[in-house]
Amino acid sequence: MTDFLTAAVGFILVMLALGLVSILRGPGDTDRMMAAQLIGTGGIATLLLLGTVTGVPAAVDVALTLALLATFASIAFVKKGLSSLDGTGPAEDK
Amino acid sequence: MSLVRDITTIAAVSAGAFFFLAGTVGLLRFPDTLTRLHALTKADNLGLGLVVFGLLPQAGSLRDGLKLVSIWLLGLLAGATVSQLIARSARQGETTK
Amino acid sequence: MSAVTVFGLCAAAAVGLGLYGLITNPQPLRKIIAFNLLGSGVFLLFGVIGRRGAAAGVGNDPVPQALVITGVVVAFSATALAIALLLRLFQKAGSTTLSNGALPSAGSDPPSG
Amino acid sequence: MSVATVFEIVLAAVVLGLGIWTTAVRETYSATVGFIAYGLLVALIWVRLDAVDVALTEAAIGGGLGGVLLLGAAARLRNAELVATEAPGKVTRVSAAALSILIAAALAGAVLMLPDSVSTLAPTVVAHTWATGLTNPITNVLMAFRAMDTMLEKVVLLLAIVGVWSLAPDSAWGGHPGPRHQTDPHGVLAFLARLLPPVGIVVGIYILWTGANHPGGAFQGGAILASMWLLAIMAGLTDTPPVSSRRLRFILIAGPGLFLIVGLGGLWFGAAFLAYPPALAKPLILGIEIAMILTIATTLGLLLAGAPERSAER
Repeated sequence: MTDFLTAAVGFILVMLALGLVSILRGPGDTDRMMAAQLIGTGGIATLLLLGTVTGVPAAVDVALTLALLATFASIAFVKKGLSSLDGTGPAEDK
Repeated sequence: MSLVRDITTIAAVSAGAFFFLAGTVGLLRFPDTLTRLHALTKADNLGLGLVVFGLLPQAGSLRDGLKLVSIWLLGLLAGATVSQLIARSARQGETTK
Repeated sequence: MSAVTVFGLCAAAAVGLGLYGLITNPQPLRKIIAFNLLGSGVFLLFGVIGRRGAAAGVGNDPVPQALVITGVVVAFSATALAIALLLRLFQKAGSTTLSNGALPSAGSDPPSG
Repeated sequence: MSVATVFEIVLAAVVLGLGIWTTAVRETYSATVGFIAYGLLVALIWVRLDAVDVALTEAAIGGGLGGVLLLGAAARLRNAELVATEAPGKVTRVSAAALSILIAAALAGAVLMLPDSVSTLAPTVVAHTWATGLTNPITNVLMAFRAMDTMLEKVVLLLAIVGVWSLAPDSAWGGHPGPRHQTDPHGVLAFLARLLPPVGIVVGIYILWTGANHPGGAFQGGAILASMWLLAIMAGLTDTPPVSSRRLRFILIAGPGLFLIVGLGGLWFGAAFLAYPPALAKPLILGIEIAMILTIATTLGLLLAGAPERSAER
């Protein structure tokens, strides 16, 4: 069981890395916004599996914290991206 | 009984990993922002959801199980909101260019 | 090579990368990011070495862990202050260059502006 | 080679790759995104190192608040990048690379050649758990055995906020930090900002409460509360308070203030500064933590909001 979950966690991590590569070099801002979202979700899934594999039940708490803060970070990211696109909001300072 | 639980875990986590694979392939191969976003949300909703579902039988207590489910619900909420905002920003980018 | 050693090597590399970025990157914001990278490498080294201090009931020496938590908070405060300084510099001088007199606007602006 | 080691090598390789990306990529915006991803995966490493308390802190700061702080600055400075791009000369680059490689190699050597004898305070910490009644050893170190460090750390947070505020232009002195956000009050962002904070507040308090016996604590909980507050601000549901507000300033000093009072009480009634009487240790520590979570949440939120930019309405 542990071996299977460890393999699964490694697999998802590789997928996460591949997704990151494709997105970080992606041409547009929207692609980078997707990166934030993908990292959040993939990180949470990896964390939950890792917690079960290593027998650290508190990893679930880390995942819970991450779920909230990743949401916040993605929203902030998209909002900043939006405001720098249409020129209203924080990017427009003066 | 524990065999049933383990089989559930293996099946669901494998399916979740498959959706992460599908999402990543979509991100790598799909041509434009909106289709890539479509691929991403599959990894978000189904990938995470199936991983959570697979880990439920392994959870030690009811409280841990509830935490797992609430993590998935938070993920759903975040995914839905963020992808709508991204899609809107992509539309805006198209119209201004 | 044990799993913990792999992370130790990764931390050493992060310190090196952070130091390189801190010296060579001309943009102040990049310097701040590089400094954080360096810091996280140092914190990880604490964790890797503290892993050896595992005792009954704890998987990692609690004293370095507490030090790292304090360190993360202090690093965050310093980053926030540095970014506030940087934004103010940008507001005032219209650029974020650190080199003296590289831009005419940075050199000719009266300091009291 | 076991499966576990493969996973760790993959994780270390991805983290290292992100570190290289962050250092080498041309655009600052991409570097910031890379650094956020880096911070999140470092949290995974901390879980693997069995340091869940640090993982929580790293997830809250590296993946969350710190990332948003850097992103905000990168978004604002986007236009500035075009002007200032004088790269250092080749000699500087080569010597910097040589120096960095030397230091990294020295550290790697130190990691590989750690002495066999382990000097650790972990058994001492575990042996003295009875003194506070809390069973999380890290909380014990932070709040009791090395409480002085934690108190001064809160003072550093306070000094940082004083430093950030003092950068305000004269016209905005004592005013609101950051821009006033306007969004569609029936839009999806406003919806999320109404739905998520109640959940976030519960989780934040849970993380504080569980910190007594399991990984967690005031700082991690405070970071969650701060992010929920900022979410409501970003959605335009509420505004940042004017920094001259007396109530705000009282909250900012409540945590370190209570800590200091308890510390002086230890000097008066007990053996030393910050010595808790054993019977009262747990309630005192929890009291300080509850005051601190409010202070921390407010301070972190205001550090992210930045210097005052708009004068307070009179």
